[in-house]
Parts: sequence; structure tokens; C-alpha cells
Amino acid sequence: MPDATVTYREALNHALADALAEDPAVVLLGEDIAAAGGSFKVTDGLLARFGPDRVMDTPISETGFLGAAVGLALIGFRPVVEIMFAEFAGVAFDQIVTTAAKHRYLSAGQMHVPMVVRVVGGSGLGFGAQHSQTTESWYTATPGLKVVTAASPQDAYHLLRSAIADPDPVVFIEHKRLYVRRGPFQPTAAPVPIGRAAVVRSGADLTIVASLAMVAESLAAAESLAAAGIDVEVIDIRTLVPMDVDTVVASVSRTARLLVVEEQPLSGGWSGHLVAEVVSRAFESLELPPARMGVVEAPIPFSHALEAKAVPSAETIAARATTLLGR
Amino acid sequence: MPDATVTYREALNHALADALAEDPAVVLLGEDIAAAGGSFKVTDGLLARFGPDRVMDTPISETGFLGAAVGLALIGFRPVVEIMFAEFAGVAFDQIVTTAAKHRYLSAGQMHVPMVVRVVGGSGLGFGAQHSQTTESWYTATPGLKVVTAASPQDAYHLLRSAIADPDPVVFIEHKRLYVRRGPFQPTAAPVPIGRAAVVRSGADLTIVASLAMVAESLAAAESLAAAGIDVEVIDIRTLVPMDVDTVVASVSRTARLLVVEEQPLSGGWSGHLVAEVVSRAFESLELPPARMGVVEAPIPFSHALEAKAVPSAETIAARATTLLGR
Amino acid sequence: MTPAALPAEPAQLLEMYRSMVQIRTFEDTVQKLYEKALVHGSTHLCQGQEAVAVGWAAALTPDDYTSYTYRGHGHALARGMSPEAAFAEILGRSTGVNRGKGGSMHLTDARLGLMGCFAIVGSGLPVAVGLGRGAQLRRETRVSVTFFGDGASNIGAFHESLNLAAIWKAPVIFVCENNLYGEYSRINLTTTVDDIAVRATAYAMPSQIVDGNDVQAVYQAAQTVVERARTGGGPTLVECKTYRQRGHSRSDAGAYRPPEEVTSWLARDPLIITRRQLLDSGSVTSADIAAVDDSVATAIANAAAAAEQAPWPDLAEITRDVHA
Amino acid sequence: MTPAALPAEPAQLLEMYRSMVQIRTFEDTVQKLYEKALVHGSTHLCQGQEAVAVGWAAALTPDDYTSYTYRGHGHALARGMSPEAAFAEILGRSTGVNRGKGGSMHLTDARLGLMGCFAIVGSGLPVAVGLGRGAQLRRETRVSVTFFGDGASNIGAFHESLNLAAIWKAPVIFVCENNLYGEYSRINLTTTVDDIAVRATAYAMPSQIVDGNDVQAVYQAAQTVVERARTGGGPTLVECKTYRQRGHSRSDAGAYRPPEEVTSWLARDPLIITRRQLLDSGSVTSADIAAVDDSVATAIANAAAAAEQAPWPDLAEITRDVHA
Ligand SMILES: Cc1ncc(C[n+]2csc(CCOP(=O)(O)OP(=O)(O)O)c2C)c(N)n1
Ligand SMILES: Cc1ncc(C[n+]2csc(CCOP(=O)(O)OP(=O)(O)O)c2C)c(N)n1
Ligand SMILES: [Mg+2]
Ligand SMILES: [Mg+2]
Repeated sequence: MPDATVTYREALNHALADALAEDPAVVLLGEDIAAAGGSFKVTDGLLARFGPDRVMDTPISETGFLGAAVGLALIGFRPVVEIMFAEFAGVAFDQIVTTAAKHRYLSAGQMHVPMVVRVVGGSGLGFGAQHSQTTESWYTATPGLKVVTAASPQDAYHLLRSAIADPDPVVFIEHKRLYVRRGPFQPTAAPVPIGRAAVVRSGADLTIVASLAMVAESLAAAESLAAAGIDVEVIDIRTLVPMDVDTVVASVSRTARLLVVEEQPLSGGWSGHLVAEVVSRAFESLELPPARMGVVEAPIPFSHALEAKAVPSAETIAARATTLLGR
Repeated sequence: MPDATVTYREALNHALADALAEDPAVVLLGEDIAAAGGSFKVTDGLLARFGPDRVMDTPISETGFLGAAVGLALIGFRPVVEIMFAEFAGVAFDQIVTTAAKHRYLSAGQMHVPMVVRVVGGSGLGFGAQHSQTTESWYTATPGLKVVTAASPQDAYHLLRSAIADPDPVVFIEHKRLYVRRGPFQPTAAPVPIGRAAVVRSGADLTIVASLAMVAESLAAAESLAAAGIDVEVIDIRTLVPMDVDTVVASVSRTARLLVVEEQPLSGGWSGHLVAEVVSRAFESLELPPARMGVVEAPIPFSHALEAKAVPSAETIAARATTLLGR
Repeated sequence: MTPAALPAEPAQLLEMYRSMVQIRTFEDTVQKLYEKALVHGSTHLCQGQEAVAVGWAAALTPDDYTSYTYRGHGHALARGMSPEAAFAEILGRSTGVNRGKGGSMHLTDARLGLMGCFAIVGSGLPVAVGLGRGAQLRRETRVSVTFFGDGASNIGAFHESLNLAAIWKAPVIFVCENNLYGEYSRINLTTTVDDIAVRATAYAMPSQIVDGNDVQAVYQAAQTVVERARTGGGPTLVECKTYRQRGHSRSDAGAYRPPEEVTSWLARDPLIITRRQLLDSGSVTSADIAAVDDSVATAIANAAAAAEQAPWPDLAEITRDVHA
Repeated sequence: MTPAALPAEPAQLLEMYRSMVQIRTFEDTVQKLYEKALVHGSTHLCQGQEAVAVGWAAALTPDDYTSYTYRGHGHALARGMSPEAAFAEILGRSTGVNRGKGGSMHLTDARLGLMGCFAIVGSGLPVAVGLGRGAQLRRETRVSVTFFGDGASNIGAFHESLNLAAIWKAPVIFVCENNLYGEYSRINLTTTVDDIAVRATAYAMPSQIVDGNDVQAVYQAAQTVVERARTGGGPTLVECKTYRQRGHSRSDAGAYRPPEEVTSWLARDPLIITRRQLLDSGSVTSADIAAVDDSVATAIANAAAAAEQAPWPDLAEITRDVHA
């Protein structure tokens, strides 16, 4: 029997529905997530199925409801909060990086904060500079937080389930451009643990590591490079904290070449940490210095003509790989 | 005539006073900075000298007064805002990384935001997990912002002057443990431009790059290593965005070995970006893979017995350098 | 001494009407451009709220500052932004007010005092406080007017901004356009007060409730409040009761709204109210009104057509204007 | 039916007095330990505000949740935290309530409903809303009481929390300890209202002003408000008027305060007021009071001495409790 196929959005919706159904401690909070089913419809139908005590609309008060989620988490709920666009977390940053991230530590383990902050990130849909970032970097320097990204429907389901099951706060970054993408879906497959990267394409000549929308771009680049005789391995890093450096090192020990692609400016992205770690552990295996691609060092421009050029794409990734390999 | 000697705190005070005296557009805002002279006394005496229209106390409303500073900047003021402890910016993060950082871009250059956010960071004084971070990483992934740190009184003065003179928003990170440190002070020396690292000690065997309090620790480590016959070059990176990779590459091309020390968890720090850039440009010069040291992957613990061990120190830096060089 | 607020003379009212029709036609055209797949991203239109933008603009001088939100087209046009440059921005073209880099949510023209659209709810309010504080520090008579929604009154920035303006007694006017909805949520689901204006009590700040669909009422209230701010009387919170005739953004049909509510508010369409006022004045005829409607229709159609032909921005724009 | 609030019986009042004296003695001892250079970092003492902590604690059951700020020693002790474990925490020792990892600003004991100190101004309020909301969702009768200062009422989190609690009608009690100062700034310099309690109007929330130096008054008000919250009546904002007898933190002498103000508040010291009430009751003697004072002094001295002897935490604590 072939796998069912669902969209990334549907996979997330299934994950939330299954979590709500299995564990009465799970509650959802966010702006317009209940009656309206969410700005991007990720929570569609959940209010009708689980009722207003489980699926809660909130006022426009990110500090208020993120903090309330921390309070709920402290007493055994498992709140999942939607941040409609990633940048909106900027008005409530303190509740994530200080309150949620540190309460286990500050209380010496008396309490913990099993909550998930679902953050809708990503460029490509013309939302402009204040609604298009992925914002992983806002969180990666905060011990106590885990930072998870999903690039496929299958991972969207399983990683969100793992995030909800995690006893500690998880920032779960979704990419709005992926919501309509379809992919295979096996909800009963083995869980995808947090902290494990995935080799999504095997190859011998070059390792490309990416996350979120950059995974599909890298895979497309790999296809076109294959036609030119370049055999690329693509790794979806999936979790930024904790980061699965082992999988990347293992790959690089075979390919000897590394290109990291992220949807953030390199000045503050996660690719630097990954490259530094790989270099420290696989220096001798590397034939070339690892290369990185990221968003231009600018806010995301609105105009369609500009936005697409500000972010790495299959074409620019393939071009960079070709240059790297000296072809 | 020997240089005058001042504390880091006094140097900052001088910089603010001189900026206020020279440019009527400069205004200061913050909690208890006027009548009380600041929680750490950096603004002491400025109210008396410049009056309440130039030196303004504010309510506990970081979003309010950071946003007000943006408004003032848009119409030609040069506000300098004090954030009493770095973490407090978490309640107003949006005003820095979205409003201030993007207004020039979003208005296609019609307006700009010449403001400085003085952020008091750093561990070592027993302030605990919510008052001890340096938080550079909160800002480095935000095009439109510059991120500047000062490690000595001389730099504190000159870099703060440069930050205030800059036409764009600058996050200026101070380290509270340094406030009482003395150092030479030449206010009439050439300005220190933003974006230029400083070689603060020359050496041939190893390049250590650091910032803030880690510079003094690295220098102390270098002294003890010198006794063991290891000749260390120490670079104060000073600006994280834009980052002066050239100076580091030039150094590494001589020493062939790099150790980067920062007061942040490596998972999200700036050392990864620096190492990745250096590797991409000086791969052939490197005899060893670059190494990094940072804060442990934990919040800063309160207890004196723990805090000092959570952060790199002269001793741990010297030990690491020794191991690196295989001595 | 504060001069009394005056009603608009018929000629001025006709001009206000023209401005309102311009906004309405502009917004309807944006929707059509969106349906023709020419607009990327999101748009947040203001049909039904034109009287707020126009009534306030009429009470301001070119020196005054305004700031507003993603739902800002009306405020930009009311203070004189070129419709062609506004369309071009929304279409992402090089002739746009922000050279295509901002888009619908960020129409800005500093020369006209249009200091910015803020797309993060509430984030424009503290900036507006700074603009007013700056005028105050310079002993100018400018005022800073900031527009935001009912939903925005639930966010922390609202609270901090009103308190700060009050303590500084700065010339800042907080105009809440209460259109009953924040996105898809009716106001009574997100706050327990009926009138946002009562929130001024928390800062000992004067407040006022105005019929936001009656441009005369808005204009008169605006004059009084602006005059108070200009003459050192400090900030005011003004709540304009109005209605968002369309959905929240481009693709939202607004189906969650009770039909009777929609009908009753459409009957109080600000254009209808102003037309009646014009005719009642005796000095404006239906023909005058029709002439305005026609000339606006032509001008907006031409502006949209020109914007559609405008070139895309140069790729170098991507990294221009990040820093000096 | 809501039972009427009752004044404390003499025995109960004597117990409240004991608790207040314990807090006072504890705080005075912390100051001495600081002066002996045994306390690193900062401390924020609450001498003068003991009646607030004790009056509220007396109206709560062990199931209720409290949350508070860096100025939280009193709240922790009033609900039963061990003074020795509190001292040890402040001294950074392994026997501290948080094993030395939190410090003075973070005394926490979940078993006693002491859910946390929040050292970022305002950040505890939304958490308290969540605690109350959780009790409500579980159909429990627990309440969530959160303590904060006058200065905290100017931050956005205050506003969002009150609105959210109001819309949920959650059992959350917001207790503002108005001690007239936020750090070194008098309240009139940072807000234009005299009473923080008026801010409840912005959320159609009931509010009450209480003499925060009179433990009987606090206790009676607390009973009423707690009962309302327990029985589905929703949140309340309670302003306790009190005074911070010392400086803001360890090294601040509070010289910015007018001497007459200090004198008049010292005359209204909550311990003096309670002693008078006890004696007036006729069933407590000066000797009874002196016995309490003495036993507390001994207990606190012993607790401090034990804490001073306690070992430092193991280095492994640094990375323990970051994640599960
Ligand atoms: C901080 C933040 N949270 C959420 C949003 C998403 N959002 C955009 S508009 C809107 C509704 C705002 O309602 P209101 O203030 O009444 O203004 P209106 O849209 O009715 O003009 C929301 C929730 C945002 N832009 N910023
Ligand atoms: C967001 C934030 N801003 C500033 C501070 C620094 N700070 C600590 S206590 C305090 C004063 C608080 O005053 P109030 O709320 O009246 O409480 P009190 O100290 O009087 O108990 C300030 C400004 C902080 N901790 N958090
Ligand atoms: Mg609205
Ligand atoms: Mg106070």
C-alpha cells in the first residue's frame, strides 16, 4: 500500500489533533487559532473537535499568552502556542528566552516547562521585511531551549509530536512557504527524535546541510548537479539545538566537502557553529574549506523581483556547488 | 606626560558627556539614569550638567522608551538608551531588531535611525541567570544593526563616541565586571572606527580572539603562557557586526593557530561565524583546526562557587592553549 | 486661547469627500489588482474607515507627524501620497514610494509627515511618542498622531506608550480605529471593556469617543484635540467607532461577521453620510458629487495603469539602504 | 454564598505577628551577611512590607499558587519556606532551596505553592495568569496570587496580563505592593495616576485599595478577594499601600527620599501597628510579644549560622537542570 500523501500544513494539523486526543494535558493557545482555525489554517477544525478549553483564542498579547503558557506548563499542562509570524515573538522574547528557558534551572529542577512555541517563519510569499524571517538565531544561544525545524510533512508531524512530548521548552519553526507542499506521510512510523539530522539524499562528492525551505532547494540543486555528474549528499539538520554534528561529520568524512545553506544572514546564523564544529572534528577529512550560503545581509525586501534573489535557491546552490568543486 | 588613567565606567561617562556637549541632538534615556546617575553610575552627573531635556529618566517601560528613541532618531535626535541589564532588552526586543533595524530599509532610505542602545552585560558579580548574559547573539543575525563591544577604558570612550556618531542603530555592549577596571585614556587620540579589530598583544604561536571581559582573561592567559615559552597574539574583535575578519586572517596567516573565546554558549555565539569565515579564507595557513571556548551550555548559575567555573578564565584559556599546542 | 473647533465649510467638505472617494476607489482597485494576481503578499484594506483618515488629515498641517499600521493606505493618501507611487509600491515596482522594498504594509513618505507603517501590532505607538517628544523638546507646535486598531489596545506597547506620553505631557494623539474586529476576532472576545477610550483613565489622560464614520464629527474632534496638543495640553486618546467593511486581509471574506451587523454598518457608510451632509448644505449638488466621483475614478484608473507599467526595481536595491 | 471576611482572632494575629517578625529579622540578617561580604550579587529587602506578605499568606491554602519578584524573601517565608534553606540559597550553598543556583532573586519552593520569583519586572504576571487559568481549566478552587511593585504597573506585561485574566475570568489576584518607589524613582515621576488600582478600569476588573501596613486590613481584604476568585468571580487588582523602609537594593541608602516621608512611614511600621492591635485585643501581653521576638531571633540566628556552615554546591550543578 503506498503511503498517504498530505501537505505540510495537514501534517501539522494531524500532529496537533493526535496530541490533543492522546494527552488531555495538551492545550493550544494563539491568536485566531480556534474559531478561525489559524491564519495559515494549521489549527483548522481543532476547536470543533476539542472545545474551547483545549483550543484557545487569545487577545493580541504575545507576552501575555506566552507567559500564561509557561504558567500552564509549570503545573502539568503541555501548551502549544502559535506565533503567527516569527517576528511577532520579538514583542514577547523575554517570556521565551528568560522565563520559559530558565525556570527548570532556576528552580534546580523543582519545576519544568513542557511547552512548544510554534513559530511561523520564512520568506517567499511577499510578506515583506517584518513577516519573512526564520529567526532560528534568536534562540540558539539560550541554554534550556531546544530549537527544531521541519522541512517535510513527515517530519512536520513527527517532530511536532516529539516537541510536544518533550519535557522542556521547544521552539518549533515552521516555514510558511512549505505549508502547501505535499509529501509522504506515515503517522505510525517510528517517532523522529529531537536532535537527529536526516540524510535525505546520499551522495559521494559533496555534503550539503540545510534546513526548512532550503532542504527542498538543496535537493533540487542536487538533481540538477547529478545531471552534470556531481553526486551530492543532502542532510536536513532538523534540530539546531541540540545539533547533530555527528551525522554531518560522518558524511563529510566520505565526501570531504561541505556546503551549509541556511535562510538567515550568515553574520548570525547557525551555519557558523556547524562549520566550526565540523572543522574541529573532521579537519583532516576536508579537502576544501567548508562553504556557506545564507540570506543577503539585508532585511527581506518586499518586491517579488527582489525577494527571490535575496535567498538561496536551487539555482544559486547548484552554481555554488559547481564552483566549489572547480567544475 | 604619561596618559591619564580612568576606569571603564568613567571613560563611558566622559564619552556621553563629550557627545552631549558637542552635539545638541544627543539625548539620553533610561531607567534611573538621570537623578540617580544610573544603576552602575555610568551617567553620574550628566543630569546636573545637561538638564532634564537631555538626560531623561523613564518609567519601567523598555518597549516604550526604546520605541520613543526610534521616533526621536527619525527626526534628527541621537538618542542613547541605557538597558540596565542586558536581559531586560528581551521585553522590548521588537523595537531593536524590527523597528530600529529596518526603518532605513523599509523607507528606502527616506529616514534613518541614529541611535545607540547601551546594554549592560556580563557575568562575574553574582547577579544570577537573568542578569548575567552578554547577549551579543540576540543581535548578530539582524541586518541593519551594528553590534559593538568595548574591553578597555580607551575603547569604551572611543567606540561609544563612534557609535553615537554612527548614522544607524548600534547595540553597544558593556561588561559590568569591567566598570571598575582602570586603563590608559587618551580622549584626543584618533577615533576608533566601528568594524576594526585590535591586536592587543602580538605573538607568533597562536592567535586568541576575544571580546569584552574575555580580552583581559586572554591577555592574562598570554602572560602565563609566555612564561611557558608560548607566544600568543591576542585580538580584541571589538565589533561583531560588521566583523573584522581581515585582521584575524592576517594574524592566523602568521600564527597558523586560532582560539576564539567568547562569553556566550557556543551553540549560538559569534565565534562560529568567525571560525567559518577564517577557515574559508585561510584554510591553507591553518596548522590546526580552530578551537573555541565559551560559556557552558547552561544559564549562568548564581552561586559564587559555580559562576566562576561557568565562564572561561585566564586559567582555563591557558590550559586550552597549552593542550592545543600539544605542550 | 484654544479656538473653537469649526465644522468644515461646504467646499472643504467636498474636498474631504473627494479624498474619501479616492481612498475607497484606491482600495477597491487594490483588491482587483490582487485578484488579477498582480499583488504579492498581503493587503489590509480600509473600506469603511475613510472618514477617520480624512477627518484627521484635515485637522493637521504638513509639519505634523503621522504613523499607522499595515492598514495604512487611507492614511497615506489622505495626507497627499501620490496614488501612482502608492500603487507602484504595492505592486513592488521601482517607482513605489519605498522603491518596492516595503510593500502594502509599509507605505511611507517622510516629506509628507508620513513617518511609517508599523506591521507589528502596537510597535508604532512608542515611536509616535518619540516623535511627539522630539517636537516638544524643540519647542515646536507639531503634533504626532498615531493610528491603530481596537485589537492593538491589548498589547503591552499601547500601555507603555500612553503612560510615557502622559508623564512627558507630550503632544501625541492616540487614535484607536475601533472597527470591532482584530483579524477574525470580535472585540468582545478579546477584551472586557466596551469602549477602548476608558483605558485613558489608567494614565489620567483625557479621552474622547467619536463617530468614526462621520467625517465632520471626526474633523471637529480632531481640531480640538490637536489644538490641545499643540498648546501644551498633552496627549489624548481618541476612539473612532467605525467598521471594516471587508475582510481582514486580501483573501478573507469576513464570513464570521453577523449579516445584520454588516448591513447596519453598510447603511452608515461614511461616503453615504458625507454625501447627505453635502446635499443638506444646499451648496453642493448631485452633479458636483458625480463630477468628483468621475474625476477620482479616472485618476485612480490612470494611476493604477501607470503603476502596472512601471519597471521592477534594480537588483542592487536588495542591499541598498541597510546601512548608510 | 461568599462567607464574610473575618478579622483574625488574637491567637491567629499573634501567629501573623510572629511571621512578620520572622521576615523582618531575616531581612536584617541578610543585610548583615551582605555587610560581612558573605552575599554575592544583589539583594532586595522588604522591611516595612511584611504585612502584605503575611496578610495574604494567611488567606491562602497550601494548594494556592503565589509568584513574586526579586523582592520576594517575605513572600517565601510567609508561606512556610525554611529560613535556613532560604539563607543558604542567598549564600549560594548546596542546601539552598534552589541548591544555590538561583540566589536571592529566585527563592522558589513548588511544594509550598511558591512557584517562582521573576527578576525581570512584570514577567511573573503572565505566568500567574497561566497558573490561574490552569486551575480554572481543571475546575479546581485554587487561586493564583501574584505580587509586584508600583513600578511594574508601567510595563506592558502588566497590561496584557490583566486583560487576559479578565477575558478568561481566571482566578488570578494581582497584588500591587505600592511602596512609592521603583528603584530610586518616586512613583509620581513615572506615572500620572495616584492609585495603581484605577488601572483595573481598563479591564472592567474589580479593584481595591488596602492599607498594606495593617496586617488585619490586608488579611480581611485578601479573604474577600480570594473567595471571589475561588468561586468563579474572576480576577481582582488589589493595591496595598506600603513603604520600602530601606533602599532598593543592598548598597542603596535611599537618600533620595524626603526625611519626613521616611519618618512618617516608620511611625506606621507594620510591626508597631500589629503589636498595638495585639495589646488592644486584651488577650496578648507584652510578655507574649517579647517571647515571640526572642524565639524568632534565636531561630533566625541559628538558621543563618547553619547556612553559613553549609557546603558549596558541587560543580556538576552547573550543567544539571538545564534540560530533563
Ligand atoms: C505583535 C503582533 N501580533 C499579531 C499580529 C498579526 N495581526 C496583524 S493585524 C492583526 C489584528 C489587529 O487588529 P486591530 O488592532 O483591531 O487592527 P485592524 O486590523 O482592525 O485595523 C493581527 C493580530 C501582528 N502583526 N503583530
Ligand atoms: C524589564 C526590567 N526593567 C528593569 C529592571 C530593573 N529593576 C529591577 S527592580 C526595579 C524597580 C521596580 O520597582 P517596583 O515595581 O515598584 O518594585 P519594588 O522594587 O519597589 O518592589 C527595576 C527598574 C528589571 N528587573 N526588569
Ligand atoms: Mg480592529
Ligand atoms: Mg515599588
